[in-house]
Amino acid sequence: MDCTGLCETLFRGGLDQGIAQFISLLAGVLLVSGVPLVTVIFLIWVERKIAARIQDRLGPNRVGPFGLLQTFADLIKLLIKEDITPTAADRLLYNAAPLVAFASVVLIWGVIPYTPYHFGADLEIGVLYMVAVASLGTLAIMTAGWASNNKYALLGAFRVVALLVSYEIPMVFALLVPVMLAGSMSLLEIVHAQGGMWFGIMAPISAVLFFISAQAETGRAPFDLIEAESELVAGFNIEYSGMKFGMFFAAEFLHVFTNAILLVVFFFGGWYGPLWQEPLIAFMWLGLKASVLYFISLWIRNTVPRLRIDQVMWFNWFRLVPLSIANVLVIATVVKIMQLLNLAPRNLIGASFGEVLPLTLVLLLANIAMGLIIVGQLRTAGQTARVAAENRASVRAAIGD
Amino acid sequence: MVPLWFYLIVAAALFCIGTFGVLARRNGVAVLMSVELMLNAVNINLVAFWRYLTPEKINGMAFAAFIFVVAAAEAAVGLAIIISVYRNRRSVIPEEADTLRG
Amino acid sequence: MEILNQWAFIGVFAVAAPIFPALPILIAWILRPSKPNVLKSQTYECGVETVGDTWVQFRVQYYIYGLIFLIFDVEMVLLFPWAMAYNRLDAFASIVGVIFILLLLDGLLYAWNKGVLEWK
Amino acid sequence: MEITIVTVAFIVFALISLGGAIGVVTCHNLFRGTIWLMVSLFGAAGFFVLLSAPFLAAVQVLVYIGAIAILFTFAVMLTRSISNLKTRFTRLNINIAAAIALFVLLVVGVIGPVFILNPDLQQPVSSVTRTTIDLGEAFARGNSFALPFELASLLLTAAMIGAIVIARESDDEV
Repeated sequence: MDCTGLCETLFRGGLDQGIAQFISLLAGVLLVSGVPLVTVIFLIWVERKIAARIQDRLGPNRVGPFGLLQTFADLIKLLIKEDITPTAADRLLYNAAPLVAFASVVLIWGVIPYTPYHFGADLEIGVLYMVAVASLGTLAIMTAGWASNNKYALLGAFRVVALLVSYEIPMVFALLVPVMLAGSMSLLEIVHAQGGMWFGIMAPISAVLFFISAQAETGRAPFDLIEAESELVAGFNIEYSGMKFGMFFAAEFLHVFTNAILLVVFFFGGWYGPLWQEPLIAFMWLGLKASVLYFISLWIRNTVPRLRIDQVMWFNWFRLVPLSIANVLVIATVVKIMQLLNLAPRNLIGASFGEVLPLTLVLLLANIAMGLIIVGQLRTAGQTARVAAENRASVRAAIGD
Repeated sequence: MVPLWFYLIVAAALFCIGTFGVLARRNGVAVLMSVELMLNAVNINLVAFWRYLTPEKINGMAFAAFIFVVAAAEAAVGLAIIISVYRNRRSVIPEEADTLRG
Repeated sequence: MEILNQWAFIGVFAVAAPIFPALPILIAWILRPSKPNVLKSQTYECGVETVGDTWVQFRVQYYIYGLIFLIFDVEMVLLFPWAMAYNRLDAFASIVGVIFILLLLDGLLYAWNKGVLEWK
Repeated sequence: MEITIVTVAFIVFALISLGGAIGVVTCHNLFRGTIWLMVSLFGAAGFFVLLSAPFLAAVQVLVYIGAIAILFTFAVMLTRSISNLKTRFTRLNINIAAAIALFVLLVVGVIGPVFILNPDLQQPVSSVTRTTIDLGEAFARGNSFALPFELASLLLTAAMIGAIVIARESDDEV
């Protein structure tokens, strides 16, 4: 193993090389995981404040300036709450589930490139690592539901897991597109490949697909069946209380922001922006773009009503999955034709804006064509549903109901 | 790197535990889990041999990838059969699904 | 060895990650009151007493969703190396990929026609 | 033999995967068995990383822990096996003896003479030059693995249709 940076300093300072390596690794881990852990505390405040504004309320405003310290007050409250473990529960799995749920989200941050030089690990299979780690969260929910030994928890867990695995399909198909364009699964190289043009402009449909499935994966409205209080009491975490419940809660918040960051990394150019060369500014660009996407996610969450589970499932299997598959087929074909015509570079890493412009325009046109077809489809489906509802209403009116 | 036989011993142990599960467990689902263990032992062997003997070829990795496909297909169909048998006969014990025996 | 260095980071990270949530839970375990009683530790069903087993019979629909997801998952995973190498390859690679995906669509179409994907 | 970080990692993964496997075959409760299976397969994923095949490690976690585990838990719930099986094993002693005999046979008969006593076959012949991207190229080349690649898709589709046919309640029942 190589030994540079902090490790080298420690080694020169007289430490054993193995220990120096371990200490530098540990420092890296703490640094990388510090970002999400600090962020999540403020995200909760941001989310509550924005939700309040959208609903014409003030939101937290008592503890500290603008209620900024509200989250810490909540934290203290959660810490001194009594924590009930039902006698019927499987204690080991019951306690392990919140840990896995939170860890699975934190682990994603291990591969996120903050700047060209600052990242946890640059894995050859970064995209698959991220999907694999996120799928541990599904297992955690299943375990939580089962270990609680409660009918509602188990039923809620089943529904959530069925929903999560369904929406993972369009999500992963959407991720095939950046991998295909960049020719790499390393998140660092995917961002580097967007130096000429963001993938979100080349393939907007993939970005939208990823956004929608990410919204569903984190259980945000209109897909918030995970916490459908009115139907499932509370879902899979009904038996959890105190800090263990807090961990599920924090994991969900962090996951939303993680997905915003991933969306930026995959589709909106990561750290790229004007003046991106400076690491600090690069990091700010990443954070800024992710915050915008996070705000959009919150906006949708607080605006639309919850869907029924059959509608959610229908939307996934009959609209999103076929669209994501068609999207991959169309983009693969267009890219290959452009490459054979020598209109597109074979390697996007280091390609300039001018070189990728023809490819971008053609891909964008193809995406717009696909988008128009989908919108037309949805329009017709909506009109049909509306006419059917009107007919039913007029029949009821004729009966004099 | 650890010597090759380290991997072979672990894979052999995993395979034998899986064999024991297939032979001894009465529940069909547990039998399928044991089969997955055996497939996994095979996969470890395959990748270890690829890494130690022919790392310049792609075959070892490709074969391991296809074993995943087979394992997935086996799990899907196997569990479907167990569910179907359970629905019709209210039993998950493979020995009791013997209608076809003369 | 450079590659293993990256994985060593992931390894340490994987060991450290569960500690972050474990820490507040441990602190809470020290700070919180603990006065369990029989009623409190019952299974919570909005105050109604629990009847029967938690293991109510589930519908086979869940299994079918899981099954279709498994098949799609494996196919997507096989498509990732193909997508990675895509820029290096000629038109034959596109045909291979398209046939692969179309075969997958066959299964989806079957599931559509049988109506197993509709939540009933 | 010197103790390196790879050796330590190997021992940890070996303990995880064998411990998980023993959990699978001995556990009374099948949901726990599924979790043990995942633990065991996670250990195997660690082996793949050590063997410079990170792609297979990711596939292992994604396919087994992300999908097959879910499928097993669904099947466990559907068959309610916890309540109707009091005895776990059949012919326990004979089967333990058979498994141990098989292990001894493998170690003494194959691994020992061929691999432990042969110093040529202990260390890799060269470092790895093939990576995930080469695997992708092999999948898409006609003279390489293109046909098996398509057959894999066919097999999966067949498995999906077959499993739906078997698992679905028949039409008149609904």
